[in-house]
Amino acid sequence: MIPTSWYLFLGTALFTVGVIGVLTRRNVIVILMSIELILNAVNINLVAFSNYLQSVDGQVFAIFVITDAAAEAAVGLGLIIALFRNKETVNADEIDLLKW
Amino acid sequence: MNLQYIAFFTLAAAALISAVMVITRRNPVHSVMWLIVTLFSVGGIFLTQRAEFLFAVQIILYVGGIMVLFLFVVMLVNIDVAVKQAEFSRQWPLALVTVGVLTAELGYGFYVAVHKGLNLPEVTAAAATASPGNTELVAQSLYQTYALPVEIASILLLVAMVGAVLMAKKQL
Amino acid sequence: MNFVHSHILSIVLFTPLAGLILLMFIPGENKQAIRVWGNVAMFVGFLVSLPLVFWFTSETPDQQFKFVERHDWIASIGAQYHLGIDGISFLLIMLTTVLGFLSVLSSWSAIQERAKEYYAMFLLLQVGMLGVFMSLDFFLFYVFWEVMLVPMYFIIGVWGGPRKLYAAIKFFLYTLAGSVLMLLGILTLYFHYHTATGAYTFDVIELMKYPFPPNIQNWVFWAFMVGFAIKVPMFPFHTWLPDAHVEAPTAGSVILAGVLLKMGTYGFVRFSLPLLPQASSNPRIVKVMIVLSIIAIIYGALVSLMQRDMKKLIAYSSVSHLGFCTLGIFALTPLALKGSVLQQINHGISTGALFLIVGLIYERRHTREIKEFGGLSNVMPIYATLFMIVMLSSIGLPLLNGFIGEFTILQGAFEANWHWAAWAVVGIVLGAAYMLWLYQRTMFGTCDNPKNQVLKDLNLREIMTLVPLIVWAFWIGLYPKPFFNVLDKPVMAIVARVSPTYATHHPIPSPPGNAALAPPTPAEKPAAQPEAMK
Amino acid sequence: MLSAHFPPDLQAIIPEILVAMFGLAILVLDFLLEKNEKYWNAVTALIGLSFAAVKLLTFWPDVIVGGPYHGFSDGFVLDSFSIFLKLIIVAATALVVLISAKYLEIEHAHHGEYYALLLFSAVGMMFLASGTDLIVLFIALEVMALCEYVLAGFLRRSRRSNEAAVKFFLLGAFSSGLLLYGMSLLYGIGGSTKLAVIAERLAERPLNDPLAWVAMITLLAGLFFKIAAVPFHQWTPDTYEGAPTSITAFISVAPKVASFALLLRMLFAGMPALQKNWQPLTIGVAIATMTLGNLAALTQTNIKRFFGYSTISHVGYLLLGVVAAADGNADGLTAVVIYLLVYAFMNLGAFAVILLMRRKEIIGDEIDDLSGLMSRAPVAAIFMLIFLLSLAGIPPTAGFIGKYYIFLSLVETGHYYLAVLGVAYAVVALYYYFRIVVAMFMKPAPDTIPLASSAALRVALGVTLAMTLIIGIYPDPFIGWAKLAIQPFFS
Amino acid sequence: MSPMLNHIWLIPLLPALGALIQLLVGRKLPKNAVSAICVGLPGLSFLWAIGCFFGLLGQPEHRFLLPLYSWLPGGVFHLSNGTLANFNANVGFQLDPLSAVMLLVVTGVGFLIHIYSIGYMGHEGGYYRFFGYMNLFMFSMLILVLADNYVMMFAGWEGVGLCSYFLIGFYFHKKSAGDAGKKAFIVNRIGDAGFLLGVMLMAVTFGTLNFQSVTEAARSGQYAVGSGVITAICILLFIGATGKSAQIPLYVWLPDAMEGPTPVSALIHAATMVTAGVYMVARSNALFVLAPAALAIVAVIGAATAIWAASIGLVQNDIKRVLAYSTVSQLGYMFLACGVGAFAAGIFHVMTHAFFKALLFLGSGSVIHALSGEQDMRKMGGLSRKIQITFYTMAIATFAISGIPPLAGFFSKDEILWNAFAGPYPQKALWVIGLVTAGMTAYYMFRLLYMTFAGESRVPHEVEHHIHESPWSMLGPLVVLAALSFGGGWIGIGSNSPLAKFLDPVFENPAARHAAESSAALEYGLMALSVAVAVAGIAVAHKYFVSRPVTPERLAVPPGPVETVLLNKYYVDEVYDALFVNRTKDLGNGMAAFDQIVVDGGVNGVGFFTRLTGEASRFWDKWVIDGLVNVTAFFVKVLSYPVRVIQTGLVQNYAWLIVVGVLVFMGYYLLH
Repeated sequence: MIPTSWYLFLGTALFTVGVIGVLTRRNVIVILMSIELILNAVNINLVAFSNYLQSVDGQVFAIFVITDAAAEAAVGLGLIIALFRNKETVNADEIDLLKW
Repeated sequence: MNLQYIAFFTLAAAALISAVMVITRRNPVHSVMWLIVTLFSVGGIFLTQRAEFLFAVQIILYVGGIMVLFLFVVMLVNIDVAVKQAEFSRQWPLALVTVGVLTAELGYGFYVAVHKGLNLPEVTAAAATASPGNTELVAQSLYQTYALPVEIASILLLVAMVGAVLMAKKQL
Repeated sequence: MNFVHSHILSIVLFTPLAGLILLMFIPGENKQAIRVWGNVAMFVGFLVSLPLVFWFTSETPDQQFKFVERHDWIASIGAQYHLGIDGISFLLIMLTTVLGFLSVLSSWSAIQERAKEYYAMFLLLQVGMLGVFMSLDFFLFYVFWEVMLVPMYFIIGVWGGPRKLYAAIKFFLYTLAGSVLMLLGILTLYFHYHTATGAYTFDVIELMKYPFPPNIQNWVFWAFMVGFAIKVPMFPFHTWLPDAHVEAPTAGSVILAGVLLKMGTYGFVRFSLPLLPQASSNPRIVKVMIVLSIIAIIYGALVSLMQRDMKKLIAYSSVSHLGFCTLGIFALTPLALKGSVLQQINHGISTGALFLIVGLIYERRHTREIKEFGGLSNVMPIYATLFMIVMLSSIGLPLLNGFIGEFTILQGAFEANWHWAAWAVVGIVLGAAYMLWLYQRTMFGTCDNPKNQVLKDLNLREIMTLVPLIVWAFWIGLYPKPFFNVLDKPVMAIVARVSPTYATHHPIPSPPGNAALAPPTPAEKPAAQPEAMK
Repeated sequence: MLSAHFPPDLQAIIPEILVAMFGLAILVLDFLLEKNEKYWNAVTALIGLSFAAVKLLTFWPDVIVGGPYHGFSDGFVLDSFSIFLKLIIVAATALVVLISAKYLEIEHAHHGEYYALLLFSAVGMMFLASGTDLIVLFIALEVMALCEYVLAGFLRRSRRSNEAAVKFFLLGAFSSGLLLYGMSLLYGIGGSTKLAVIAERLAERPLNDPLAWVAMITLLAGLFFKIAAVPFHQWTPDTYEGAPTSITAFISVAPKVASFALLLRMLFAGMPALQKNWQPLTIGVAIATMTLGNLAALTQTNIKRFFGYSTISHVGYLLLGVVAAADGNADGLTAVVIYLLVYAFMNLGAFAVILLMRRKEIIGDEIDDLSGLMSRAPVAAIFMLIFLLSLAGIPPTAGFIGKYYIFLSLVETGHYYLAVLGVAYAVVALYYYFRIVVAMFMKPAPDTIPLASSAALRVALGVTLAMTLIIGIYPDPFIGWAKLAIQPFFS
Repeated sequence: MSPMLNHIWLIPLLPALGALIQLLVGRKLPKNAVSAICVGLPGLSFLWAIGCFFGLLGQPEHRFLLPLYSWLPGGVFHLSNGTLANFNANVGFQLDPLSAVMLLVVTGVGFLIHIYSIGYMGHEGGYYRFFGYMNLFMFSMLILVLADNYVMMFAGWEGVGLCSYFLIGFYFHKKSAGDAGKKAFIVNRIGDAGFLLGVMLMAVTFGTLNFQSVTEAARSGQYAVGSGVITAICILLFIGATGKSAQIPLYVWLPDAMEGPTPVSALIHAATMVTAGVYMVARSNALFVLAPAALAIVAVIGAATAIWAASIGLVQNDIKRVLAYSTVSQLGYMFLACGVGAFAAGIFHVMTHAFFKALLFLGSGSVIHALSGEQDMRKMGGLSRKIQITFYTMAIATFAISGIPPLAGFFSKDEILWNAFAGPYPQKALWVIGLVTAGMTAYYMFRLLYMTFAGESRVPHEVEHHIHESPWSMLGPLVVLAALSFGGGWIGIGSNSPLAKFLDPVFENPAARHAAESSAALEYGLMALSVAVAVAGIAVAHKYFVSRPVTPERLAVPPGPVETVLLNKYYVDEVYDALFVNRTKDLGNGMAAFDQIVVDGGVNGVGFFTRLTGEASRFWDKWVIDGLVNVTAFFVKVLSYPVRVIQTGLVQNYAWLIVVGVLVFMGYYLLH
């Protein structure tokens, strides 16, 4: 039986990778993907716990997380398309009209 | 039963490596591909934890749905430009350091936690004994315990739909 | 009549508000009507305050506060609509109504643009000031205290001089900074009273009954002190005053000097002393306050000696005069305290009149530079004469009001510690110096500036703005007894809390020469014929 | 109505259902309307919201008498707290609907979706106010957030609007990632998604338990992002400036209320055991928030951005109330609730005036655009003055009552230094709010183009002003209701 | 009691009425009306005063009290001994011998000077203003004199100061006049500060400020002679007196005060106001006798001032300045008298001095009037024939002031000298000084007389031809005053003269008794000596201003009465020159210079210092206090920039900051 903590470490690692992606990549789409990574990390935690606790709540939660991921992806990508229409770019550091 | 261990380690390694690939590929398309790998391996991890239904959802909804969407969009915005441009934002070293520290802190926290034992709550006897197929359990709790979230989720998806259309449609 | 009698304070308080509301219905372009209405409203405000004079002495002589009205307002926090006046607030209220009317009258021709807003602001200001002097509930008091900031801000900021914006916001920020700290002090008292008694109340009278622990008293005292000292203004906090005065329109300066500054001293007298007796009689604190007052007296005088701008000179002289008032308050003797309150009235009269005087000349020449003038007494004899009388009352010449206040303060301070009086006397000498010098530079000498040679002397309206003040000045100077009578009870009540040695005083038979004079009885008050009104 | 043969759980969410239904109705109705009839969408929205409001009001007495109602297997609670906040949310949404119509016409973006999304996000917020289950809260939060993203980018052709939306979205998604991470750990610790259970389990654990810490911190990070507390605030100014003004008004009020509902639930129902841990963090964040908000607002020229920072500073004050409440001081929580109430009205009022400035040719979102307002529209100017005074906390306006309770609670809990800091910043705040006053009253008007006034807008102005003054002058009943509203946390 | 007494308040009120009328409507009134009102009313009050005087004689122990109403009912206050008292000050009047004498002097001389002014100010601008102020002055002075307590006295005290300010600055188009007025008022105020403090100390000591009760308390014997607090009170009061009565060190304002019109100088700066200090000290005699130290100070200051001013007077050429310094010196005499405890003598001298000094001023005024404004004696001379009445009257006054019997000045001055000699102090220095001063006085007064009237005219021709005697409105008062200066002193001959007796109830002081006891022979000897000194002074003056142009042979006959001079006649003049005159001249010059440079310089220096501090504090205000505020504001503003700089607009920076936030939280936990 694999200790739950290992899953936690895995989740944390994935989470970290996602965060790094968010902070470093210029391409908004990739940033969005990194966020998906974070959500997956969360799911790993949830499932690990639900497995440990012998209760499906965690899995249900995970399902909702996935739902949310889908919704966010849809809206986000829509926004990105609009952005691309407006500015011909998808680079995060080129959208700086609004500052100070 | 070291089969479990082997499975875990292979899947974990795959997930992590592919994740790193996702955020390091210059070409967004490649990133998408690697992300799919990640999702698969995470799905695998679900499977090793007797979350078959979730595994199915992961594959069908995530890989089959969201990723395709991503792929479309990546194709829509011209990649060749993106490929030529600088890949990382100017703050990347700073970011790496910060995240490094954060990870260290988190890692230390978990290490301490594990060291002292997570002392997670006791497994409820009911849950332990009764274990019909995972899917039924999920279905039951979804439509009994979590009926309300399901309702709200429907609104969520509706909003997402409307929003996506609103944003992406050429003119209304 | 009965209703009027029992709600007189509310009537006085809200008459200007009613005037304001009616003013709203006058179209803005009809300047004449607005002007007339503004004056009428203020004058009515003054008239309705007159009954106080007649009823005051007859009204419930045994209680400390008269004409009390109290209704629940915010029951859940224990805030009440609680009005009531004693001798101190009574005098200040009369001062407010009189000065309010006169200042509005004085701006008849001075204010041409945005007249409607101008008069509206003054009416609002009037409500705020009266409220401050009437409320016996801390919450209500604080509300009025803040309410009055806004119109003053606009009066300075809209109709003021070249640096009006700076001056206005400076005035507002200073006062606000002080008052929010004061709010914290109030809340502290409120909370400690609650923990002690279990009841939530802002009722000043209730709070007075509870002896707050000394350390609390000290902290709260400093919180109050900042709030009031900025208003007064005491020495280190005074720099907003010159700017505000110089920039404000005449009427604004009059109200500012005449009434607003009194709120600080009034706060000390009404709240700091009775509520925090240990703190305000704590030698260390008293020392600080006295030293600040004396610095203010001398310092203000020295600075005004040097001013080139008439208004600034008078502004700094206010710092000096208010120094006397605070000195009188913190000498903690009945004499000094009476003198202090009286001096507040005097300062309202004299300095108010002085600002009117400066305003009159400013309206004619649009400058206040002292060197611009000289020899005006040749071209404007009436002006010169009135100016002279006002100036004399300001430098405390006997038989005029200033002397009565200053002398009583000094005597009381001397009684407490003669060094204080000795230092303060320096202020009197300097006071003579800068005022006489001002008068000489502006009124005496040859009138060689062609712009001045054509100046018209005062017209009737302008004279009428000054005469009441001068009459009042002479009244206090020659027969201040009514004022002392009115002040005696409240002052003794306050002093009894801070320095108990006076608490049990049996007025000893006054020495021989005075035998002809029985101790004052209310009946002797000239205007007091209750039945005459009813 | 149909409540007779209606399961009680569903009865409890009838207001939400109503709002959602009318949202859907608008989506349909929109197709049937000509371009110049779009205002019917607004009307529909208003009807729906008013129904919901009425229904909520009918709940109030039952809850006060019969105590809170727990439904959906403890995933949802209908208590005085949630009803009070829901009413604020509904009112705020309705006001936003009122001020939007004219503005959208000018922006050529008068689509039904706008109102639909407003209502949907309102639904999300309402669930947020009464959710007691991590999943419910999370999903509700996402509904609210997604609607905001879309609305922020509603002017699709405008780069600024779009940029605002993208930024808001990216950071929002990221922060909800953090939030989820915390939630997942919390689930693990608690062994359940129900706040009540989690609270019990947390109480059993040692205070310095790392797992609990990580969970709490990541969770707080997500929550602080939603309420725009430093250092998670940075989306606020940009989004406020870029988003359509009516939406700026909306997200500066309603989501704040809902997010605070979430924050309070999490802290006081979910993690009361960790109070020792999160109070210091909250203090730090509160100080930082007030400082930054007030200082940054000093030098802004764009009025929407300016209000972004002013919102941040208000959040700082609200957090002070939370700090006081953390010491078990009921007034602290009352302060937060009251403050939310008055803040909703005064801020919306201010934005209503700003919307007057948006005319055909003029963006009207610079402070200078308000210049000389007194000379051209005295009423509007005086209204704005009163709203600004209220925002600055000058009596006798509502803002003062809010500040009063904050300071009182701080004094009562002995956080004198915080109180002093708060009053000090109140002075700074007055300074920058009066920059607008100076512009309105003491500067000449830049143009003579008539203001974009409309009946709906005037109604909104009237309501907000009335509330600002009523709460300021006679706050007694409101205070009473607020005290009832916080019963669930301090019984 | 007599009805006039009961309405004694009319005496000050009548002039007040006149002043009021003038200041309100005076501008519109014709000159005659003005003079009628403003001379009539003081005249009335003079008559009333006489009436009251006789009324007073009918009073038991010559005292009449009329408290009108309570002016300052201050209420309860602590005495220095801890007991509680009731502070009160009345508006009330007290008529007793002391105030009666002053009253008659003030109203009488005042009335005469008013009459005089009709002629003198006849063709001046601001006629009504002048008379208004004069009446106002009368009012204040009478309040001062008739007050029954110190506070009311202080009221009059300030009032006269104010009027002198206005009247000195009457020619307000002359800057020097304005400055002089200001100087006078401020210097006075400095003294007043002392007075005020004295009064307060008195209040906390005795619990009352009423003359009557203070005197009783002082005489009740509960205060030991020389008690510290009494001494303090007396010294503070005396500081006030030095201001008002132009004593060292505060006398500097009086000479400048001559900028005012001559009648003003006569009324205020010779006859009445300047003697207020003496009156006040005499009024407080009961206290002063308890404070020998204070008395000593008074005596010394008085003597010093007397000789100091006299020596300056020796060399002045401006006719009015000579008189001014002589006034100062005479005031010194009066204080000397008080200082040695001979208050009666002091008051006596006040009276006589009022007569002859007023006469001198009015006379000089007449001269100036004749010479159409010329004040420099070097441009006069030989006027005796042209304006005879003026000459004769002035001559009488001059003899009077020089102390030549049987004129008024002689008796009073001699009384003082005798008391100085026989007074409480063993050493005779005070007396010697007094004697020398007497000599000097005689010298410079006659110098004045000679330079003005004797010899041949040095008057420039354009003025010469229209020299004319003044109208009778001016000469009348001269004549009356001349009479008074001649015979006015007879009521005060000897230490138990009618005047002394009359004043006795007020002063019961040991000094006078002590002086009286000592031998009569000695007294007469000293008298003779003082006369001799005076004559010597006159002689010297005569020698230098009358005989000088005469040929040297005539000088062989020694003029002076001094026998030794007669003996060695040849080098007498050189000796005189060498020993006295030149030296004295030098001394005088020196003093004048000192006065100009040091004392005035001192005053100006003080002025400069105040100005300096004023400037300094103004800058302190502008830069430090305001500065602090502005700096804070500035920092607040500046701080808002970094805040804005972190708002880069780059979404990933924002995300990074979020992470940092989490990181900080975690850090807090780890350090926790």
